[in-house]
Amino acid sequence: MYSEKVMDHFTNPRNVGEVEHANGLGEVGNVVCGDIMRISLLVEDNIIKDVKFRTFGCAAAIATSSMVTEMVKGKTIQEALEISNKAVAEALDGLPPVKMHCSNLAADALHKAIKDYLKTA
Amino acid sequence: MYSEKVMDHFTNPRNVGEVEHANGLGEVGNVVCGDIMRISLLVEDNIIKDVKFRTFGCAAAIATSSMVTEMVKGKTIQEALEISNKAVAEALDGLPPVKMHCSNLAADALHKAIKDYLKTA
Amino acid sequence: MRKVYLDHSATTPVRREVAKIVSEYMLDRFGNPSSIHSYGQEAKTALEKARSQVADLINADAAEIIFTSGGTEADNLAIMGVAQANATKGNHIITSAIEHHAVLDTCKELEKEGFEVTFLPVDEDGLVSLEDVKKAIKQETILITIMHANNEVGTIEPIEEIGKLAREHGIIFHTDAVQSLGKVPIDVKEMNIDLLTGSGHKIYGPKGTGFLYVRKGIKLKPRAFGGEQERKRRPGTENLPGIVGLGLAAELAGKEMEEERVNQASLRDKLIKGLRESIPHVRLNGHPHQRIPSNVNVSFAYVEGESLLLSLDACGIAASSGSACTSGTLDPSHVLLAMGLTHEMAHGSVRMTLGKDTTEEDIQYVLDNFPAIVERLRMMSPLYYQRQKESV
Amino acid sequence: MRKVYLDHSATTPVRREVAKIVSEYMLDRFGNPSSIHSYGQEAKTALEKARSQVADLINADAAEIIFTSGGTEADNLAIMGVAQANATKGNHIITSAIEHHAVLDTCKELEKEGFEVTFLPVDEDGLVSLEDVKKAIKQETILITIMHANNEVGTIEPIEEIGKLAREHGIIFHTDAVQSLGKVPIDVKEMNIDLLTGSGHKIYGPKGTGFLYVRKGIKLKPRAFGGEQERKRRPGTENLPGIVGLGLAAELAGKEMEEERVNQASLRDKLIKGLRESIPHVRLNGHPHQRIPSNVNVSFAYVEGESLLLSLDACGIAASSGSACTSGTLDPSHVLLAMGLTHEMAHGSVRMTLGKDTTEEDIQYVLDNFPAIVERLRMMSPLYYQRQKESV
Ligand SMILES: Cc1ncc(COP(=O)(O)O)c(C=O)c1O
Ligand SMILES: Cc1ncc(COP(=O)(O)O)c(C=O)c1O
Repeated sequence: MYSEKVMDHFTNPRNVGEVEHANGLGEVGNVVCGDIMRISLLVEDNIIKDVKFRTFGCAAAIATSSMVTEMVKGKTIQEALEISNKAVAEALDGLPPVKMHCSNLAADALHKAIKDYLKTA
Repeated sequence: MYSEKVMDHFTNPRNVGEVEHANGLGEVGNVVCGDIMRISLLVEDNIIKDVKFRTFGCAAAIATSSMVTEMVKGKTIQEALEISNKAVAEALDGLPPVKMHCSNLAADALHKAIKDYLKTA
Repeated sequence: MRKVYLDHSATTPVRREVAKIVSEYMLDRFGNPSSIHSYGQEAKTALEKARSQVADLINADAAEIIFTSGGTEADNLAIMGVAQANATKGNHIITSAIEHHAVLDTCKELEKEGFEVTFLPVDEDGLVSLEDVKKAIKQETILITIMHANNEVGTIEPIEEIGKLAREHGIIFHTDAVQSLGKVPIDVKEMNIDLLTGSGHKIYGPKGTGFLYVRKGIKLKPRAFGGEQERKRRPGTENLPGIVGLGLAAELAGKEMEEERVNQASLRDKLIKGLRESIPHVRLNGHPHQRIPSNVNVSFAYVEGESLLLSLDACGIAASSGSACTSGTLDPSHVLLAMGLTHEMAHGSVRMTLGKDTTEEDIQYVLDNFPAIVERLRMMSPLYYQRQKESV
Repeated sequence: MRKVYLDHSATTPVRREVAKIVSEYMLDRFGNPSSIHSYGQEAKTALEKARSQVADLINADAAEIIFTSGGTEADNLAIMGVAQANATKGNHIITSAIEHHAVLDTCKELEKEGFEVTFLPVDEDGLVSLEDVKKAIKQETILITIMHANNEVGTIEPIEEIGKLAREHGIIFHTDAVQSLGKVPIDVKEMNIDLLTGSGHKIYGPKGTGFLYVRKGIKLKPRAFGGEQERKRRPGTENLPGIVGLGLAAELAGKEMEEERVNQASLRDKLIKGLRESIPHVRLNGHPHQRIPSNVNVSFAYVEGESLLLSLDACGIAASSGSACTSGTLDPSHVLLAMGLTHEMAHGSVRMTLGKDTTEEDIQYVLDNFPAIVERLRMMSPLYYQRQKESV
């Protein structure tokens, strides 16, 4: 069902937790549909210095969250904003079709966290 | 499907052929429904001295024809007229339900032969 | 790694004795029961023997058993067949909100055809109330279809009483007994059952086999056309190896039922107790004791079912979940929601269904591994994090 | 006593390789393809492999194959499914008078529902004429269903041309290929086939398996409700061991087709020739050469089919007949009557269908025993007696 990369990120998720002294926070999803993703960031000089996630959801939700944190660490916020849910799925060698629309929201959570940072910065 | 007795009478039918100098002949059935039975008799002093059959039809048709000839040989014509299709089937330890109404006509052929004898006698 | 299969309500392995006889009928005794030669007659005899074996398990007469390709087909045949054959008498059907989709979706299809369907609610244990059934009955009611045991939570419905009620009102009563067959005693005569669905692959029989019991005299419109088989009510060359296997599986299930009932219930209770003791925030779903002996259904707050399943699978443990994520839909189990669970708890449900080969060691293995899995996922969960923060 | 099974059109033994894999999937790889754990995923993979194996045999895409419980179910699904999904476009269906009952009776059921059905006649060889099809087409025609090879007489219909005609008129074309599958090449793309029925137990696969090919884009209303399997077009837990067996049987049938075609056709011709030479008053039924390689259908004047079959069976030879007496109805084979045979000749028909294990010795054994059997029955026959008398 899932690619090896998805299973890897599900089994060994990177960057789980909360960034200390985070200056950006994003949460998407809700308990009705079964996926909630929360991403916290520390941005310094326009660069994402640190990023962590917590996710309630299926393997796809956890893997995309983990993957997105890997993809953006050290990137500028402009670069991070260009990352789409689709790009995250591709980085994981794809997701099953049913998962594409319902559990693939990690980029949205990231963007929300960045916007949160931009609003308060 | 068939009782052992049916298979016995089908495999080793008794009294196949035509009675020489027959004085009674009966034929029932038609080619459309797939069963034709022909019985010839020699009646002397009210007794069925000899009886033979020819049958075009399924195993049940052949077995009932064979059985009916056995049942009436040496009997009076009154006794023979009392033999029903049902009695023939019972003497064969029964027939499959579908065969009861379509291939179980040997007694009819016999009765027709007797009536033919009575008419000409 | 140890392999622990705890998904016997999804499907069971075929038992050796059954697989052996299926093979024999595939290879050597392969005749078509409709043929009049010796191969065919041998097949016909075997077919009728299997019919008796199945009938005996539920105290029916052999002539009242129609073989089908499974439980889904039998449910469809029962409901559509009765509705269409009795449409002149009325157009109202009563069922429950927690039926299997084979019943629910068939009822919904009948709604499109102009039938009216009442979907009865259930209480928090998953029980249909007799009062609700009584209130739902009206002049136009032609069919009541309520399952015997629920496939997700294992709750056993009061079908004997519902059957009695139906009989008193002259209404036909069907029950989907796919999950109870061979696990708890069934007597169609005592229980006032007019039609009953069973499935082979849930009782260590072959997949692709099932049956519908139809009480003598009940009118049923066939769903398929084209052959004399099963008295024209289910045409098509019979799946004889499968049917012979189903017959044997039914016979053996009957013989072993009492022993299995005791064994599995004891392992089940050990599993429930162990999970409750070692993991906080667990809820047992389904009726506390009016449930089939094989079913454990628990919800873990703050975590999602598919993640749990995949983590269990990584430990060699096979289970299932009422999470929406396991079915590709957005809503979690209609059964758990009908029982009043929150979406979160419904998403976090895990069903473990025991079988005749489940051992004490299997259960211990599950109990040894489960807490860490839940803990790991909870550490990742924003819901759990929030709760921890709030309770500080 | 030698046993010679010549009823392969009724059913075939499951081949060893297939029985072996079926057993494996019953005992060890028993998962439910809907489950997300490893047992389930393994099952899902096997299911999709079988789908490709079946698709390859007829040059379809895997996604175009719906697994069913047999040919009868597939025929019902095709005809009812297309009719009901396209009822707004028209209500006219064209079929032939010699279809299998799974097609004929389904069409007759649709007549009751308000559809109009044209049953095309056939010529004395059992062929449908392209002209007749053309003439029958009208504005309201939504479906043409004509079988590929006839199950009784083996005649192969001109379905490629019929398919072309249907395509030109924008009419959906279904063919029942139960008797041709694996025996003669089928290419659904080249042959303009929109839907095609196949059955497992006719190609050395398991009973209780079959499939419907549905070309991408063809609308089909399901016949059963209640699960996501087969993209909701055929719900119910998949008969995975059976399906895996069907897949392998299809693959092997494809590989061996050419060789079997030559072998069986040569044995068939030997049998026909031998019977003709040793028994007077014999008629070959079906097309002299446009017929499947396995089919011999002959009528013996003056004798009835069931008697012949039972006499053959007593010699260890298994065959079938179009006699009414073998089916419990009063009319003999609708196929033979449609071809213009008299009732007598129809009653006196015997079908012998060869298989991949049929040997030269088997055929010789039949030829050695057949004349005496016919002779014995003719001596008992009043029709033969009359003829002898008349010809004196
Ligand atoms: C309660 C219930 N009804 C019906 C079915 C369907 O049976 P089958 O899988 O044999 O089609 C199932 C099995 O999934 C079930 O659990
Ligand atoms: C031409 C034809 N169509 C349909 C069927 C029905 O197939 P099944 O026996 O798999 O239901 C048969 C077999 O009897 C057949 O010969």
